[in-house]
Amino acid sequence: MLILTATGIAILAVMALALARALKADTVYDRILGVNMFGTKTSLFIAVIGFLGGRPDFLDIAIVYALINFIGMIAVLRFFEYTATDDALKINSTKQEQL
Amino acid sequence: MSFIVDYYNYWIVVFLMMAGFYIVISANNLVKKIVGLNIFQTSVFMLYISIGNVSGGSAPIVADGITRYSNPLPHVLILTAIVVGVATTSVGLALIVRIKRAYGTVEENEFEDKDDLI
Amino acid sequence: MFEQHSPVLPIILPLIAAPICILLGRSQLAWLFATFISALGFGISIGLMLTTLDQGVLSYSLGGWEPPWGIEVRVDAASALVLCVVTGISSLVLVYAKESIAKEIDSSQHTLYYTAHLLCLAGLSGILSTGDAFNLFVFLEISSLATYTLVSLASDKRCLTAAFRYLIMGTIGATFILIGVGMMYMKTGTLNMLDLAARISEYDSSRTLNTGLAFILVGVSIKLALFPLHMWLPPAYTHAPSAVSAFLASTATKVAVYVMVRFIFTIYGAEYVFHTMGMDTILLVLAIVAIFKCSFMATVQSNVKTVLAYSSVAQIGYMILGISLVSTLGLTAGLLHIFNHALMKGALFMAVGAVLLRTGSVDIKAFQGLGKQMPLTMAAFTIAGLSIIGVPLTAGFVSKWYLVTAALEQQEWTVAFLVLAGSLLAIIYVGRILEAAYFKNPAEGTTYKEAPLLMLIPLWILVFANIYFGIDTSMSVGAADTAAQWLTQPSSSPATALSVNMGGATQ
Amino acid sequence: MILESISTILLILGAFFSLTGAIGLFRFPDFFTRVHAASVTDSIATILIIFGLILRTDFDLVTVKLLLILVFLLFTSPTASHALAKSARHGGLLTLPEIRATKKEDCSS
Amino acid sequence: MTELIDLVLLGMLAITALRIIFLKDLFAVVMLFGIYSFLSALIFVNLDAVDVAFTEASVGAGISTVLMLGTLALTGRKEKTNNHTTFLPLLVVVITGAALIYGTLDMPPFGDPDNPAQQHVAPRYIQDSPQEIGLPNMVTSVLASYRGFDTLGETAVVFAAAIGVLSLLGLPKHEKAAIESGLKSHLVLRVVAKLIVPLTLLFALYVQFHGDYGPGGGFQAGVIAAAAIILYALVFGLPMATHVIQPTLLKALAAIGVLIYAGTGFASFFLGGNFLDYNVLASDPVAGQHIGIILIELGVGVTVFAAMLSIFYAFAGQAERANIQ
Repeated sequence: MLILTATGIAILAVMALALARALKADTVYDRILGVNMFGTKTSLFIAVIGFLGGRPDFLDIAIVYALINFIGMIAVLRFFEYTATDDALKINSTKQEQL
Repeated sequence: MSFIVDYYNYWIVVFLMMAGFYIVISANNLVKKIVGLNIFQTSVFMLYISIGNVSGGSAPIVADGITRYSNPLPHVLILTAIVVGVATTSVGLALIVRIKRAYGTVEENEFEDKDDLI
Repeated sequence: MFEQHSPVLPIILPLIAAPICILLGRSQLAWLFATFISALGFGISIGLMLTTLDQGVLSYSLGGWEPPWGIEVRVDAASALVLCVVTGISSLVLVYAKESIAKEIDSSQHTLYYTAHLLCLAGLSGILSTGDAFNLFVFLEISSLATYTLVSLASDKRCLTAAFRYLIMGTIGATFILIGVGMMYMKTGTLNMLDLAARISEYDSSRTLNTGLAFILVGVSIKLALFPLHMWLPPAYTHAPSAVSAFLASTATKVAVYVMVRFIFTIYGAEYVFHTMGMDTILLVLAIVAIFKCSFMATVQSNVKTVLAYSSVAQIGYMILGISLVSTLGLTAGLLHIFNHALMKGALFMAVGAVLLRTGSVDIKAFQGLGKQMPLTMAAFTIAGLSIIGVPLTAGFVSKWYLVTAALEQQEWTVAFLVLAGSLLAIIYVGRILEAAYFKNPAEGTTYKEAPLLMLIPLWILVFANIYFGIDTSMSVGAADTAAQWLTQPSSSPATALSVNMGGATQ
Repeated sequence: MILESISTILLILGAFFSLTGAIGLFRFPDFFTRVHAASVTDSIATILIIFGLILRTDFDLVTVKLLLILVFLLFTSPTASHALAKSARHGGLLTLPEIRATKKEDCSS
Repeated sequence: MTELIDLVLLGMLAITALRIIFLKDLFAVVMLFGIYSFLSALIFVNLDAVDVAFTEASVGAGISTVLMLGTLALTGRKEKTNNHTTFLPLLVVVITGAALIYGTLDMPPFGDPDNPAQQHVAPRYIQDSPQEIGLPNMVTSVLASYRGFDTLGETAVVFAAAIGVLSLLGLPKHEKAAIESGLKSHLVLRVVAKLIVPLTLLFALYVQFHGDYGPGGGFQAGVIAAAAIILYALVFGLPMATHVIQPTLLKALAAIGVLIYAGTGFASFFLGGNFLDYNVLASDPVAGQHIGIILIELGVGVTVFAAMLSIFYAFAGQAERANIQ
């Protein structure tokens, strides 16, 4: 039980970090990366709290999370096919200036 | 102290609702308004689910060895409300697409200048 | 065998007819079918009203689950009265719509128009007959979503922004109602209206219940376009297709007024709302400001549809005024005005739609000289306009009369005076249009034909109704009076349970 | 008992890898290295944690569902990372060494 | 533990909401909204509302986000800085918030089993529904039977939304000779998608029919099935998807779903019960309930699948058209 709690807290911490990345990202790709990591960790977290609450039969929700996260990612990528990616060039040049 | 333990959930939910409400009424961009509307509604859903929660309870699906279940009624109501929410969102977004095509902008102040929106 | 199910039929008939319309595909068929269903609903509603007045409140438990566990459909005199208005206007508008939308809506979307109209009708009927607070929210949203669609069907691009604004405001209103219902549920543990009433009366005053009521009232006020929250209404009614304006102006806001009455009188009880919370003064002030501000706005518009839209907001002020007088007579006046205003606004918007069809414009300039060119349409417009002003022998006079009497009964001399003064403004805004129609010459070389018969018939039916209910008031006043009595003294309403399981079939 | 201790070890390792990945999200210098840190640890942490949980089940439907989640995540997460990195590359985002190189070219020219 | 997780998640939600207020990049706003939706679904799981979490995750984070992204592709990414005064909205929000806080001060404590909400109507659902309806999932029992009329309304709402979107945007024309679309260059993605799509459809079927026993039901299943086709359309392009499931078929399906639901209600008319009374559908009431619930869940599933997918088609069709020009 204790170890499950510890794992849960660790995953929650990772979620918080991923969220921080998504909230405060310097490139849009970083933001997507944070969101993606957040999504996968969320489905793990649901699996863990299923065990913590003693009702592990609700894992269906974790599956839905994984699935929806994937679809969301693809939709985001499709979005980038449409809109110009001048972000990347801008980021390259700001990075250049920093160096 | 028990006062805070009793109510913290409601207070944060109220804060979230108001954040969403603020976005709806202050945002200039129509898409952002819709996002705000969604945040507002989702937070109201949380209020309902908080009402139905029973501490020490379990999800309202019968299982062996569980004696206390959370209240299923708010869950049912919110299932319906979520569907209503997504229906409104999709119609709103469709309107935005048409507005963009007709006016060339989705910024509220821009087409209000252009057009005699009473 | 359908008699025992009659309370639920006005809701589910249009609800099931809407998808059938889509499957029918052809717009002619869809029109015939939708009109038939709507007329059927009207017939059932009249039957319901007669039964209710005769035998008392009809209750029908859906799924056979007794309330408060299941959802109850509950038809009393007030719901039956407004139900008759809604289904009746809907049938007339559908007849009218065929010619009207031919020009205003793209032909590929006619079937969608009829479907959305039926969905809206189903939603409105559901709001009127349900006895469950959350179920009311669901039907409110069905009708609202259909309404946004209907408004946005017009070919003018401004209908899009109008519909969007309506959508945002309407959804905020609905969400407020949802918050309010949640707070009521939190304190009482039930959603059935009667059960809520019983349990709320156990509390003297509760902060949560007060807040819940405040949110519900604000939410409903948005839906019914009470004065400071009315900004969505004028653009929506102006830019919607004429048939839609006629339908919405005479039904949607009325239903919202009904919802407000329901929450105030049935659920919370007049005592709680008016004495404990002191809502009557707020409503009274807002109603009077609405009457004057919006009547004034109506006098300065050049678009006739906008004039009528502002006039609607002002007329809603009269209804709220009746409610806020806190008396049976006041409530009677309010309900009566719901009925009468539907007749006149429906007729006015239909007449304007006919003008739009022929002249292609609804600017006040387009009306110049129409008195001679479209005599039937303009005669109808004139009579309905006189009714709005409140000239004797029209329906409008009756409701104004009752309002003034109710105000005098409460010794509210100023209110009575203000009601009369508001009518003066109505004379101005109606008069301007009539002046253009009868005393100005048409622009040179323009001749317009009279409106098609299919539009004139429903228009004139409404006009005759305006005159009929202005002379023979026994039916409308009788129903409104019974409804008001049942609402203010819930114990006086006889109840009949219409349930198969309980063996209580009425026959 | 043995199963449980193995499960404990797996869960601890999984949690550890998740945390390292999350830290890598902040500490690495450019986007491509960050993707690398995130996606690799994501996969290994998922495998470890799911297997840690599987050892705690009674090997019934729950186990199957857990395996399904594992399959799902193992397919989708690396794919998404791959597609993301590819998009970034396609969009013109450069790695740090490349930026340095172009910088040098700029200076020399 | 529940309270602790609740608090942490609520904190994350608050930060996300605040960030959304100030962000001008709408693309980021929509992504953060996806996170917001995910987080609230987590809260629902944590507060035992598994069915709600299921729906919120698939609808809020899935469908809504995809539709919002589709809209952004057509309307542009950046919110322009506005010169509106922010004072008035702030005032309105503060007053509303203050009213709500005032309302909370009299509320029953969070999570207390003696709250009025837990006392009056709910105990019957919890204690008697497993016998009266015969299903372990009380949410399904209440949703489909006790409050089946609400759910009929909900189905009508979805149908109305589909009608609204179709009238506004129209369905994409079914063209075989389509332009290049889809994520052509992502080979790995295309292979994985081919694996995932059938798996997801299978999962949707499971959710549809397992909803009586676990979290899930017609609504969730419809959304997941639609999500599978949406994934297909995203990866392989809209024309491929419309080739598999034609838009006109979807329109008919959306109508048929509502008819299945309402038809079940009418069936109980003719068998002598009240509208939506499933007891009369079979000789044994519990068996009747079961038949009724399966039928109406099917109706819900069909309508939701068709409506969600046709809404997506309408948006994607617009995006595709904009892309050609």
